[in-house]
Order: sequence, then structure tokens, then C-alpha cells
Amino acid sequence: MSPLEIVILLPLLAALAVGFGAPVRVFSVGSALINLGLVVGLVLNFSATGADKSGYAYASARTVLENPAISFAVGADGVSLILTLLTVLVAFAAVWQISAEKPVIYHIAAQLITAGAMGAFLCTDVFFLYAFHELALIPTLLMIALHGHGDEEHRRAVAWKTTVYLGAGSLVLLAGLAWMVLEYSGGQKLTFDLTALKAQAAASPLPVEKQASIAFVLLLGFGTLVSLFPLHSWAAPAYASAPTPIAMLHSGVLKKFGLYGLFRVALPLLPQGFQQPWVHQALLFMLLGNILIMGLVTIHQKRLDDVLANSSVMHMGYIFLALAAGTEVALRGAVLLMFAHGVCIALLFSLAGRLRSQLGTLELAKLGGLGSHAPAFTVLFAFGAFASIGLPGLANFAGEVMVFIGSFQSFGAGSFGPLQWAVVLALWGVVMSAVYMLRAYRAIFQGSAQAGLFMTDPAISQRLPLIVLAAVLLVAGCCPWLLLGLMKTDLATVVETASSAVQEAAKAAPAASH
Amino acid sequence: MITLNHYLIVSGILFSLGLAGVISRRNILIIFMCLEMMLSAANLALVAFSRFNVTQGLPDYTAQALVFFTITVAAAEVAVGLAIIVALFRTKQSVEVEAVTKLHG
Amino acid sequence: MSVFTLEAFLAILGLLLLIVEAFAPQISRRTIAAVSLGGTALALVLFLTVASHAPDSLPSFCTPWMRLDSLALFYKGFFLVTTLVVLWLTSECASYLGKYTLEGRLNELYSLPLIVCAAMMWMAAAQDLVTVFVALELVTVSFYVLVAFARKSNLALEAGVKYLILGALSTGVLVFGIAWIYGATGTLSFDGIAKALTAADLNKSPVLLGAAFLLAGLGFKVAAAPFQSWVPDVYQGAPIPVTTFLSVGSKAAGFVVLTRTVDALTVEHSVVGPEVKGLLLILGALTVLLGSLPAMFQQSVKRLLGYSSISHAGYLLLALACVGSTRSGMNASGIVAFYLATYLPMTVLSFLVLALLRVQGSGEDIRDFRGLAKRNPFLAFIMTLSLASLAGLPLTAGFMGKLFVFVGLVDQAYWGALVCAAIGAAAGFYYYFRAIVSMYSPEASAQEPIKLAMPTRVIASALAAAIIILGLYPKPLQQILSQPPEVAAKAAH
Amino acid sequence: MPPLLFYLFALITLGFGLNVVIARNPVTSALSLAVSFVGLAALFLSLDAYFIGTLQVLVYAGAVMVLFLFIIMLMDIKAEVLGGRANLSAMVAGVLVAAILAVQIATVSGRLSQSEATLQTAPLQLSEAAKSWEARGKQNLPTISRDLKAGNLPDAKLMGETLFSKYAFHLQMVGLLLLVGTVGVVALSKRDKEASPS
Repeated sequence: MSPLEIVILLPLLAALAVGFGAPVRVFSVGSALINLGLVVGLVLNFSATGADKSGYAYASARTVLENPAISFAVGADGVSLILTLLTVLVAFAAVWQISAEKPVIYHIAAQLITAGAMGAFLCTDVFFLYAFHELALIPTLLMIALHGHGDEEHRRAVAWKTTVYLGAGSLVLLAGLAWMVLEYSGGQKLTFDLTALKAQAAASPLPVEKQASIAFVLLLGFGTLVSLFPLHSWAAPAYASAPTPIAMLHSGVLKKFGLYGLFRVALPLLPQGFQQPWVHQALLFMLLGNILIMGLVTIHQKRLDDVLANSSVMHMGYIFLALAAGTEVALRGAVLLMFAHGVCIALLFSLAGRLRSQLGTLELAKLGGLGSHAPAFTVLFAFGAFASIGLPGLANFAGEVMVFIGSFQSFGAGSFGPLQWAVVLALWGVVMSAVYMLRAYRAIFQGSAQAGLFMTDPAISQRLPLIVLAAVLLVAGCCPWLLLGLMKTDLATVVETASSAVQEAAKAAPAASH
Repeated sequence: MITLNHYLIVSGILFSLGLAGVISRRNILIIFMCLEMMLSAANLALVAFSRFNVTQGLPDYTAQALVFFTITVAAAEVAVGLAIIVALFRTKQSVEVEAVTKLHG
Repeated sequence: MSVFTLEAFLAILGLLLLIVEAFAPQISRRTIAAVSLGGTALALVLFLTVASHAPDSLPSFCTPWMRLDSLALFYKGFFLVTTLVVLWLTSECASYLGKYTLEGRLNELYSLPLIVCAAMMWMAAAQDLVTVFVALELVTVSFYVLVAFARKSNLALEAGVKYLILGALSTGVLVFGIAWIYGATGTLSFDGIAKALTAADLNKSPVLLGAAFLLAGLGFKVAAAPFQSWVPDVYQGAPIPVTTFLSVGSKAAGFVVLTRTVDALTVEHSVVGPEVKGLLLILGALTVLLGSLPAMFQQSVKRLLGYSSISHAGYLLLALACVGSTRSGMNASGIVAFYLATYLPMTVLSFLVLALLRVQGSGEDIRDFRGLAKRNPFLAFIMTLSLASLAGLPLTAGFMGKLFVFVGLVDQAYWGALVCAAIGAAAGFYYYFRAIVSMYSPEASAQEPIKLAMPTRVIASALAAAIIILGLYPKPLQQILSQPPEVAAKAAH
Repeated sequence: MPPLLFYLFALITLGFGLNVVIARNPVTSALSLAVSFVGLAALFLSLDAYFIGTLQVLVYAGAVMVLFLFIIMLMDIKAEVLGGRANLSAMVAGVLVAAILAVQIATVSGRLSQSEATLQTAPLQLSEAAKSWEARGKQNLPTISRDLKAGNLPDAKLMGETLFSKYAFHLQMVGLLLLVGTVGVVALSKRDKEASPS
């Protein structure tokens, strides 16, 4: 049995045990802690040994069906290990801070989402990759519908909007994946195995136009799940009204599934698809929408949870920028940024949840002066906020810099194309982040507090997971090579195929114009 | 001369008559009679086909055996059916179709 | 011992129970329940041993019209399992069902299913239309009695009348179809029909007329499009065990016959092959839509399950239309059988939860499910699982079934049907999800917790495990079903 | 059977059949159905299906229709009141569907390869049948082959032979079915002892 299977199964078993009446904190928090330890061990061991020939470490496969070929295959490379690490970190923090009086379903949902995310990141079979994401999605939707913030009507409306968007997104995604699998299997038996599909893609690539069409469908499907610009409108209200642990897990971890899917499935199998001009330009348009429009929208928010929710949507734009660029530096930076964003948004949502439960409001206009009452809280929030802005020394900085530099120096070096213009525009996003985050920080912690709106620092035991998250931000910011070193090889091959494809296309383009 | 076609047309018309009754009548008893008529029409077609499907010099008796079973089954069906209809009548004092349209949710 | 003896044993046991009921009324309900349950369980155990050792033994007098191929064996086992769980469900519901039956009698609810089971098992092996007709009518007439059995409830009586009228109509249509098929091909056996249809000079239209009537008549048994309107009403009115039996057993019985009929009609070089496939596609797509779309507006869970049963019949018909597709490793009859195998646990489980709620005195509406998670987390869990599986979420049995259907449709490039199926699946997510949300809703409709007996827990857990296992590891079942049916048949000759 | 007789009985069957559908009084409908079935039985006889024809009269026209009449009288059902919009549309739909179906069936039946066959062009060959019966050796029933040799169609005997040799098992099944039916009728129509005797 591969250790990865244990890592996936543990939260599932914890959810079952808790559901049938086992002691909540022991099982739920205990399993999260054990998982954290396990994954850290796996990461350390991975940097020591690296992946095997297939490109995956700790791989194992159990055949579920011969024809169509589906197997419960797990395997980890650098990218998936980093995201798994993110998952266990956030899951640990999220589960820890669920207060004792909340119903058991909070723990069950959190554990199910963790299991789903972990499965989605670690499976190397397209079928299970998709299936585990669904497993995580359903508790999310349920929890927003049942225990979300706000009055019942609002909650219902938000829950339905989210369900419709994510449901439709998943269906589009499923259609896209099925299309891809069908095209690659040609006349032979269907296979969902990622390695076999990659071999197929290398041996007999699809025609470029078909690659582009499938890539576009996948972009829409995965994009909806990540709140890519015109399909983003579910995200902000959903995060603002989701219960705190769910908001942490979804925005911090589960949302990364869409990006991960694009990196893991779409890029290697459709290397030329994203570089086709019409897909590429559509992608640039959408990601600039994410960064610029959502940045402006965020600036105009009046409540802390809305600011955080919208900023989370906005930051996804940077990662799509890396996808559009397709250089190795940008992609590695994007994975680092995924990790950093996940940790920092989980930290911020957790703190916002505490604010809400203690003060009963998150209106920026009503808050103020908390800095002097709750210094530890302020420091933790500052870590999250400054990381989110991209302050050097915190994790996001390294990721953002790599994305920008990698994108700016993309393949068509020497020519100042649409991508370079996009980078220039995207840089303004950093400014906007600074504006809204600093404004929010000032509004909450400085000035004078209104009557009755005081809060004190959380108890040490409550602070612990938050301190861990903040520490991770600091460590990853100061020593980004710890994480970058994990993915020395896995993105390089992807980029190689993609870049050779693009160079061929670039060669063909002037020839065609003559 | 009378051909197979003649018998089939009679059977078809009888079947259609029954169907028309099932669709347009409201009295459950009459609907049930029309159903019996449809069954008999099918029997006529079967018997006609069996007579014209001469095997070894004789009509095909497998099809006639089916007709035998159909008639028997129909008799049982009528018995059970009438029992249900009587039970319905006892509670509703009516055998109109409207008596059973309560269940629309 | 042969499988045939088992069927005779079941039928005779049913008869004996009927006689005991008439002549020895002092024997308690509990004894009769125990005998029928024990008898079926014994038959199931014997069947499993017989089927693995000497499946091809049939008495010589029934070889002209009966054959034991792998498909027949699969369905026989399926019907035994179904009957067993239905009888068990009856004993679960006994306390509340007794209120609606005459003098609290339930004996027919224990004895008739045995006879129905025997008839269904004969039907599974039937090789000519006479056998099919007689066995089918034995099932149908028994169901007339079963549906209307709780006759102190007006709903049950109305359901009985509806089932009666439409059932008799479908019988008429079926016989008319058989007559025309016979007229056009000159034979009543499936093999003979398949052979006659390959003759190039055969005129299509009489066969098509017969095929259309035959499919429509069988469509009633499986709750397919032209005759689907009875389903929600009858499901709502009939006692829960009977509804379960209708939804699983009767549907499967219809599909065995449909499989055999379609196999004969679409045999290679058949003159009517493409038309029959087209007809099935249209009926299937229509059934999916007519099942899924109205289901979105239902308030009663029983009706909801009725509509969902219609839409599942639609998927099954679509699977049947994929004759000749091998992309999924099984042929169309294999896909249908697989789908039904996944359909059994999820349907039974959802009806079980409904029944347990009824026993507690709750209603059958979606809002009566509120707070179920608090009253009994186990029930809420298995209901969630079965609804998720009915909706076709990945990692459950329901998804695997749908996957095969979709693969078949794609393989045959039936895009229109694929779109309809996708619409139905999407609508399914909506209405099953609504029921799930209701269960976990914090506002409870009733507060008192629900206690479960140990056997109930065990059987429900077994069914839930079946859903998960079929969803995660369908390989063994697929292998059983992917054997060509001729293998067992050849051994018999 | 001379064509004239065929037309006469066909007319009786269809005419009284029509009356079943349009009569307002259920008693009229039931009686018409009985007559229609008698006409149908005559058509069966014309097709050399003597046994089935007899059965049709005995079971259908006799037992079943008496049962119907009995129930109608017992329940004292009044004639149906016609009218109402829903009723009208149902009638139009019924007539339309039936007409289309009848035309369809008539068209298709013309396409059968045998559709122009008459009883004369597809004659029974009794002497040949007798020979093939005698060739069956042990399974030959002397009474059947004797009748066949004498030029008579032993319809009931052949029917019995089919039912009790090839379909013996089905006969048992139908017996089971009749028993289930009987039990069902008892279970469904027994009076409730607890209920008031109104």
C-alpha cells in the first residue's frame, strides 16, 4: 500500500468515525495532525530520493476496470506534493479552529473536503482526479446551504448560485476530459490513465486546432472552478457566506484543483492548445479581467469578508498569467504562488471568522482600533495581509516575481507581444492589492474602536495553527528554494514540449504571412 | 374471396375501436371492456396468422396455444380487475375516471 | 439439483403459505414472515452453489423454450436478491402496513412475492414469446393484487385501479405486437425470429409494426415513455415494499425480456435493426426527459423516486440501443445488467429509509426529511449515499452505470440521445441534491431520535457497501457480464 | 366460409364493438360486447379454429361478460353523463388515434407476403399431415392420425396435444396464475369486519 493511499484514506475514515459518534476532537484533529506529519515526512523523503522513472514517487495502481481502463492510481511529483502539503496545513488549521459547540457536520465536511482535495492532487488517473474533486465539492455546497452566514434567504440564494456555477463547471469539465480521453484513445480501448495518455500525446499528438478546442473547453471547466474572470461571480459571495473552515479549505485548497488540473492534465496533454492565438488571447483577456476588474471591485468593498473573497478571485489571475506564458520559471513560480496564496488566504479567513464571531460584524466602517487590544491577532493578520500584497520575505513575493519575470521573458523573446503587455498591466494588480489590503488593515487595527466592538487575543491554544501558517509564510518567503527544489524536473518536460510546439508555430507564422 | 388481409383489417379496426374507447370513455368498467376488446382483436390476428402459417399441412398450433393462454389470462385479469373496481366503488361510490385522479402531485 | 428445482421450490412454498393462510389462520404473521424469508434466503444460497457448479442443467422438457445462459443466471440471482430484500422490507413495514390492510392481514404480501420471484426467474431464461407472455402475466396479475393490497388506504386503491387499467392496456398491446411479429416471421421463438429477420426479401413494415407494439407493451413493465404516466401515482399509492418490488424487480424483469427481444430484432443483417435502434433511442431519450424534468418539482419523496425510476428506465433503454457497441468491454445486454445491479442497492436503500420514517409516523415529503441527520446519522448517511448514487456522483455505483451508458452512446455516435441523457443527469443533480440538503437542514420536522434494530443496520450497511464497492471496484461484475452469453448456452448443448 | 357470411360476422363484430364504445349505458355496452364476441367466435370458426371459437363463446361471451353484467347490476351504475370540455377533447383524441392506427394497420397488412392468400390458396393438407403424424412413431397419437386420414381436422385434439406436450409447463404456470387471481379476488373483495355494516 502506497503511503499516499493512507494519506487520502485517513481523513475519510476520520469523517466516518466522527459521523458515527467517535469523540470529535480526538479523531478529527488527531487525524489532521497525523496527516500533517505523514505529508511532511513524505516531502522530506521526496527531496532526498526524488521521483522514479515514471516521474512519480510513491506510485501505486489498482485496476478498477480493464476496459475502459480505469485504475485507482496514485503518485506524487513535486507539484502535487506541494499542494498536498498545502492541503494538510490548511486542513489542520481549519479543523483545529472549529469551536466545540459547532455541530459534528463541520468536522465531517472539513475532513471530506480534505480527503477529496488530497485525492484530486495525488491521483494519476483522470477519472479519480475528477471524482475526488466532486467528493470535496459536495460538502462545500452543503455547508454553504446549511450553515452559511447571513439570513436564510441570502444563504439559499448564494448556495444555489454556487451550486449552479460549480455544477455546470464540473459538467463542462467532465465533457472536456471525456472528449480528450476519447480523442487520445482513437479506435482502441479507452484509458483514463494519465501516464498512458501522456505517452499517447507524445507518440501521436492531436491536430493543433483540436488541441485548442479541447484546451478551451477545459479552460472553461477548470476556470469556473478557479473563478476565472467572466465565470467568477459565484466565488466572492460563496466565500463571504461560507462557514469559516469551509471558506479556508475551499479558497485555500480546493480552488487550486482547477489550476492543478490545468497544469497536470491540460498542459502536458495539449501542449500546443494553449498557445493557439485564439485560446491564448481569450486567456489573456480573462486573466486581465481577473486582475484589473476584480482588483477595482475589491477596492470598493465595504466588508472584510468581501475584500478577502474578491482578492482571492483576483490573485488567481497571476497564476493564469503563468499558464499563458508557459515558461518554466513562470510555471514554477505559479505553483509556489498557489501554495503561498492558499496559506495566506486560509490564515486571513480564519482571522476574519474570529472577528465575526467575536464582534458580530465585519463592516470596515464600524471596526477600528483593535491593534492595541489584540496585539497577537494584529501581528498574525499583518502576516497574512502583507503576504497577500506580496511583501518581500513572505511567500507570495517569490512566486509573484517568478511569474512576472518568467512571463515577461517568454518564448518570443525580443518581441514585445500581447503577453508582455499583459504583464505590464498585471503589475498594476500589485498596486491595487496594496491599496485594499492596507486600507482594510488600517480600518481594523488603527484609529479608535467603536463602543462595544472590542476583542481580545485568542488563547494560546487557539493561536497555535495560525502561528504555524504564519511561520510557513515566512519560511517559504525567505527560503523559496525549499519548495522550488521539489519540482526540478516535472514542469521542465511540460515546458519543453510546449516551447518546441510554440517555436514551430512561430516559424510557421511568418512563412504563412509571406 | 376472403384473404388474410380481410381478417387483419377486421382485427385492426376492432383493436382501434377498443383503443378509442380506452382513451375517450370515463367509466372504468367500460374502459375495462374496451381493453378486453383489444385483447380479442389481438387474438383474431393471432388465429388468422396461425391458420395461414400452414406447417406440415396443419395450422400452427403454437400460436393457437398462445391464444388459449391469452384467453385464460384475460379471464383471471377480469376477475382481479373487477374485484379492485368493486373495492374502489365501495369507498368512492363511483367508477368514473375522476375518482382516481386524486393522486396528482 | 438444477436451478429449475429452485424455482419450483419457491413457487410451491408460496402456494403452501397461501394454503396455510386459508386453513390455519391461527398461525402468526411472524412465523409466515420467517418461513418466506428463510425460504428465499435458502433458495439464494442454493442458487449460488448451483450456479457456480452446474449451471447448464435444465430438465429436457423445458429446453425448447428455456435456456440457461450467463444472462439468465445473472438475472435469476438478481431476482432472488430483490425478493429477499423486499420480503425483509415488508417485515420492517409490518407495523404500519397492518393499519391499511383488511384485519391487519399481511400474509399475501409474504407469499405472493415468492410466486412472483419464481415467475421472474422463469422469464429470465425464456426463449420464446409464449413463455415470456405467461410468466409476464403471472407477475402482472400478482402485482395487481399487491399494489391494491393495502386497500383501506384510498391512495392504494386508486393506485391499484391505475395499475390495472394501464397494465391491461399494455397486455393488449403486447399480444397485438406478438401477433404481428409472429405473422411476419412465422415463429414465436427468439432464435426463429432472429433467423427470419435476416432473410433479405422480408418486408419490413409488418415486423416494424409488431416490434413497435411489442416494445411499447414491454415499455409499460419498465416504466418507459408512452406508458410512464402510471409510475408516480402507483409508486405513491402502493405499500413501500411493493413499490420497491415494482421499481426494481418488475423493471429488471421487463428488461430481461426487452434484452432478448432487442437482441433478436437487431441481430446482424436484420432488416429492421437500424429502425429498432432508432425507436429505442427516441423512447429512451423521451423517457429520460419525462422522468427527470417533472421530478424537479416534486414535494413527495416517494413520487420523486417514482420519477427518478422513470429516468433510470430511460438510461437503460438508451443502453439497450447501443447494441453492437463493445467499447465498454460489455455488449448492450451487459451494460443493462450492470446498470440494474447498481440500481438495486441504491433504490432499495432509499425506499428503506422512507419506510423507516413511515414506521416512525413521519410523512413522505421532502420536508419530513428535515433534521434526519440529527435524528439518526446512520440513516442520513445511507440515504445520502443512495441519493448520490442515484444522481450518478463519481465513486458511487450509479456513476459507473451511467459511465457505461455514456461510453456506449459516444461509441455509437448517438449525439442527440447523449445530450438528452446529459440534461437528465444535470436535472438529477438538482433534485437529489435538494433531498440531501433537506436531511442535513438544522430545522428538524420532528425531534425524537430513530432507533434501528440490529438486522436492519446490518442489511442496510451491506447494501451501502454494495454501492461503494460497485462504484470503486466494478471489475468483477463487469467480468461476469462480459462473457458472451453463448458460452453457457454452448455448454448446455 | 362464403364471403357473405364473413362480411356478416365481421359486421356483427365491429358494429357491436362500436356500440360498446359509444353506448352510454354500461349494460348496453356489456351486452353489445357479448354479441360482438359471438361474431368474433364465428370468425374463429371460419379460420378452422374450432376449439378457440368455442372457448371464445364459453369464456368470454359466457363467463366474463356475465361477470361484467353482474358487477354492473350489483353496483347499480347509472348511464354516463356526456358533455364537458375535457370529455370532448378526450373523445376527439380517441377517434383520431384510433383512425390513424386503423389506417396504419390496414396499410401494413397489405404489405405482408401472405396478405393475398385465401383459405383456398393456403389449404390444409390433412393426408400429408396424417403421414407425418404416423412417421412420429411412438409419439404418434392414433386418434389424431385416424381423424386426419379420414379427412377431418381434429382441432381440439391437436390443441390438447400441443398444450399437454409442448406447453405442459405453461399450463401449470397459468394454473398458478388463476390461483393467484382467486386469492387476490378474495383478499380484495372481502368485507371489512371492523367497518360499520352500512
